[in-house]
Parts: sequence; structure tokens; C-alpha cells
Amino acid sequence: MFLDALSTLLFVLATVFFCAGTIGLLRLPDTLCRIHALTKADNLGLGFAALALIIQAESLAAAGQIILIWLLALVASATAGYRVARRCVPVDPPP
Amino acid sequence: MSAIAMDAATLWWVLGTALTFLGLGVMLAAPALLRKLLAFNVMGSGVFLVLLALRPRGPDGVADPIAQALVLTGIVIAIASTALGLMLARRYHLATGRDSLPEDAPEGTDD
Amino acid sequence: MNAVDALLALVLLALAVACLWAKTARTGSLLFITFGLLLALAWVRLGAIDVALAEAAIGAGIAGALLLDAARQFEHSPAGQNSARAPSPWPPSLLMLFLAAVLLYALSTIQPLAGDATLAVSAALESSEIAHPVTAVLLVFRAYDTLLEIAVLLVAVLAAQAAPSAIRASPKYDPALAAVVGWMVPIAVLVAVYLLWAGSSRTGGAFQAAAVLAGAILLARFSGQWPDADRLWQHAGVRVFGLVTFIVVGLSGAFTAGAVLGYPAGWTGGLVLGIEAALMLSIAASLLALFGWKER
Amino acid sequence: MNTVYTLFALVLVVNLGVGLLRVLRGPSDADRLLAGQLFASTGVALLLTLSAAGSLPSLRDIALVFALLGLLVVLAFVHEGDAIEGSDDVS
Repeated sequence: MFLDALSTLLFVLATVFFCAGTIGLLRLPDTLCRIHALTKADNLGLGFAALALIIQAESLAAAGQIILIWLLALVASATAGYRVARRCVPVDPPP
Repeated sequence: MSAIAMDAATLWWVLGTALTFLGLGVMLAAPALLRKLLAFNVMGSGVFLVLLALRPRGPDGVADPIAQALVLTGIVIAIASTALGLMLARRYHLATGRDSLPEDAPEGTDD
Repeated sequence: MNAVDALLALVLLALAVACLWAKTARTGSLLFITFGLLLALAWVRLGAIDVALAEAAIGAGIAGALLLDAARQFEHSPAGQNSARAPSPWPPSLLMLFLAAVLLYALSTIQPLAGDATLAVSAALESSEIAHPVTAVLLVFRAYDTLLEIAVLLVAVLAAQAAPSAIRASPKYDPALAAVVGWMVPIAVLVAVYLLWAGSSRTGGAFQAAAVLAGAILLARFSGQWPDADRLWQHAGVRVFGLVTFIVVGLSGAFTAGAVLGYPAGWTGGLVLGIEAALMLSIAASLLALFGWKER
Repeated sequence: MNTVYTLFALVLVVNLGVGLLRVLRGPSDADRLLAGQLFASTGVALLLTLSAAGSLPSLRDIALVFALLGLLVVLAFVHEGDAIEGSDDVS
């Protein structure tokens, strides 16, 4: 019962962050700013959702898989943000 | 949803039909080769949706295994033919500098 | 949950229209990738989890990379303006509307029934020694189809290779990317093997595993990692290995099981897994060959 | 718990629908790519939620593939180096 309540709370938090991410994607002024929506808000949302589902997970393996998925998503979106930003910014960083 | 009482399967085959003919229409009408290939893929997805949505689900909600196997085969063939088409389009482009076949090119845009 | 389905369908339709009428080839490709991503979700909603897995890996991953790779070439061409011309609408679209209406009417009269074949599959599943029905259909009941499919894939590769491949510049070294890809690729290879193994009891199998494997190799390629391993994949032997294994096992079935493409009792599980492993390698190599990649 | 799953799934799909505006509007292809990545992570969350709701462990495998291959599209997009493109091209 307590765990269910905790999960629900985490889902609510995830909802807040997912919505913030989507609103950010729509409202932020240019491409570089919009990368924030992807790499920060959305990944936190995914993290909270993952946490909520880990609490409900039926086995240790399932929980581990959810953690792996979250980590992969984190790394992938950080790298994606970096590569897209590099494309938008004309100057190479100093060597 | 609408006048017809729409269950989930109906929704998907209606979408499948729409995608099929959108894709077919654009594939026939669009001059650019790459757009034709995109349209070919959209059409394929539409056909797969119709194929799968028409089969009844198993007792545990899982789609019909034969339809799934057919669609899986179809997806692999679709990607193979798309890749082949892309390859031909690229070679054609390298050789002629065009991105559409001469008989398809709209008036005035062909240089 | 019907609201989820309806919304998903609407988004898919909007994406398809936007993709087909996109201004440039690259925009169209990006929209198609997003379309593929959501189509995978639609397959999940339809209960077709095997198809969803393949769509996620092939439709959204490999096809996306292929299209973007090709779109770049058309982007920089002076004639690239041609693709800006949206398809000229009227006469064909009226025909399409008419055909769509005919098909919709025809489909609405069909009563979905579990056909004899479906019933036969669930009845024979026990004796096929494979727990997952889709794998059983692909490699036991309809093995001929799968065999020919692999042959078709090889023919496509051969045809693609008849045209000399475009030469690309090798990617610039990027330390951050190299670090990330350096540990992502091994995980992806592991996931591919896991999917292959999972195919014998639940969703998974050679196609999905091959697509993930090809994705892993492409990740390495796009970041300029492991060029030697990449060259190994371009060996023609890897591409035909799967088909040859399939044919050899299939023919030997004539002696051991009394039917070509049959499996001797008790051996089905192991043989199918072996064939699938060989197919995984070959399909992955073929998908890679279809990129027509040659480094400068 | 099932009501919560359903509601959360609905929230995610609504997010997809709203995010669609950015995909359609652009203005640059980099924006569309970012929106596509956002779709991918929303899709991962949706798949994980549906997997818990329907006790379908295989959906987690699909989420895993989404998370792995999302990067592939980005790399294919930016592959040929560092052309200047993005916020300045308004359509």
C-alpha cells in the first residue's frame, strides 16, 4: 500500500517533468535552448517513471533492466545533445 | 469515436487504409526519387497495419503469430528494397545530377 | 485505453502526411524516423510485440540511418530543388480516395475469424518444440518462406553491389563520442545476443537481433571506432554464411527427419537456435552491405 | 495501480501529440531531430509503463532497443562534421 502511494507520487513527479520538457520544446526560443528540454527535463521525467516502476518490478532482473534502460537513455541523450549543439555552434572549441 | 462504433482493431485498419493510399498516391505523383521511396515505405506500413489489424487476437491479447511472421518478413524485404532503391537513386544522382527521372520532372525545374 | 490508441493513430497520420509533403529529403527522412518510432508503439497496442521490436530496430533505427545518409547527398546537389516540388495533387488523389473508400467498404464486411492456419499453429506448437509461436512459424512451419526471404535479401545486396558504392570520408575523431560509443557498442552486441536467445521462448529472434547488431556496428562506424572489426564484417563470407547454414541443415533434414527443412525430433530447439545465430550474422552483414559504404 | 498506469500512459501520449507541433513546425531539421529524440524518451517511458500495466516483460526489450538505437539516428544526422546549421534558418 505504502509502495503504491510512493509509486503514484513518483508518477506525478514524472508527469510534471515530462510536461515541462514538452512545453520547453515548444516554447524555448532556439535550437540550443531546446536541447535543455531534451537532455534535462525529459530525462528526469524518465528517471522518476523508472523509479516508480522499479518499486513495482516483479523481479530483480526486471528492476536491473529498467535501470540499464534509464542509464542508456541518459547517456544517449547527453551525447545527442552534445553532437547537435556542436552542429549549431560555428566555432570549434580551443584544442 | 464516430458514427461507426469503433473498436481498437477498426481504428488501426482504417489508419492502415489511409496510410496505404496516401503512400500510393504520393509514390505515383511525386517526381523526386527519395520521396517516392519514403512513400513506398509509408504505403508498406499501411498494408502491414491492415494485415495485422484484421486478424483476431489470441486469448492473451497477442496478435496472430502467422500475421506477425508475415509482417516481419515484409519489414525485412521492405528495408532491403528501400536500400536498393536508395542505392540506385544515389548512383543516378551522381551520374546525372538529378534527383528525379526526366519523364517525371515537373516543367521548368529540370536544369 | 482507447484514447491512447486514437491519439496515437492521429499523430501517426499527421506524421505520415508531413513526411510525404516535407520540403526537403532530409526533413522527410527525419519525419519518417519519428513515424517509425511511433509505429512501433502502435504495434505494441495491437499486441504484435515481435513486429514492434523489429520496427523499433529496423524501421526507426536502420532505415533512419539509411535515409539520412542518402538524403545528405541530395541536400547538397544543385538539383535538390526538385524535391521541393510537392507532388501535384488532383487526378491521382481522387482515384486514391475512391480506392480507399472501396477498400474500407470491403474491409468493413470482413468478419475477423481465427483461420484454420492460426488454429493449426496453436495446435502444433506443442510438437514443434519451440515455445514462441512467431519463431515456430518463421523457422519450423514456414521455413521455406524464411529461407527465400534470406535469399531475396542476398539478391538485393548483390544488386546493390553491382553499382559501385559512393566513397565517404571517414568521420572525425571525437573523444567524447568515442568514449560513449566505446561502451555502448558492447552493450548493443550483448542485447543482440540476448534477443536471439530470447526468441526461442518469447519475443525476439534472428531479425530483431540482426537489426540491433547492425545498429551496433553502425554506431561504431559513425564514430570511427574499430575499423578493423568493421572490415571483417564486409567479407562476403559473412553474408552468405546464414543462407548456407540454413540450406545445409534443411537438406540434411531430408535424411534425419524425412523431410527437407524438417528437424529430427528432440533437436528442433538447438538446430533452430543455430540457424538463427547464423542468420543473425548474415542479416546484419547484409544490412550493412546495403549502405554501400566505402571509406576514403 | 492500473488506473495510475493508464493515466500516466495517457499523459505521455498527450505529450507526444503536443510535441508533434515542434516536429511539424521545425524550423530547422535539428529541431525536428530533437523532437524525435524527445519522442524516443517518451516512448521508452510509455513502453515501460505498458509493460508494467500488462505484465508484458518483452516490452522492456523494445524500450532497450529504443534507448540503444536512438543515438544512431543522431549520429547519422550529424555524421559529416560540423556544418553550421540550426537556429538561424527560419522557414
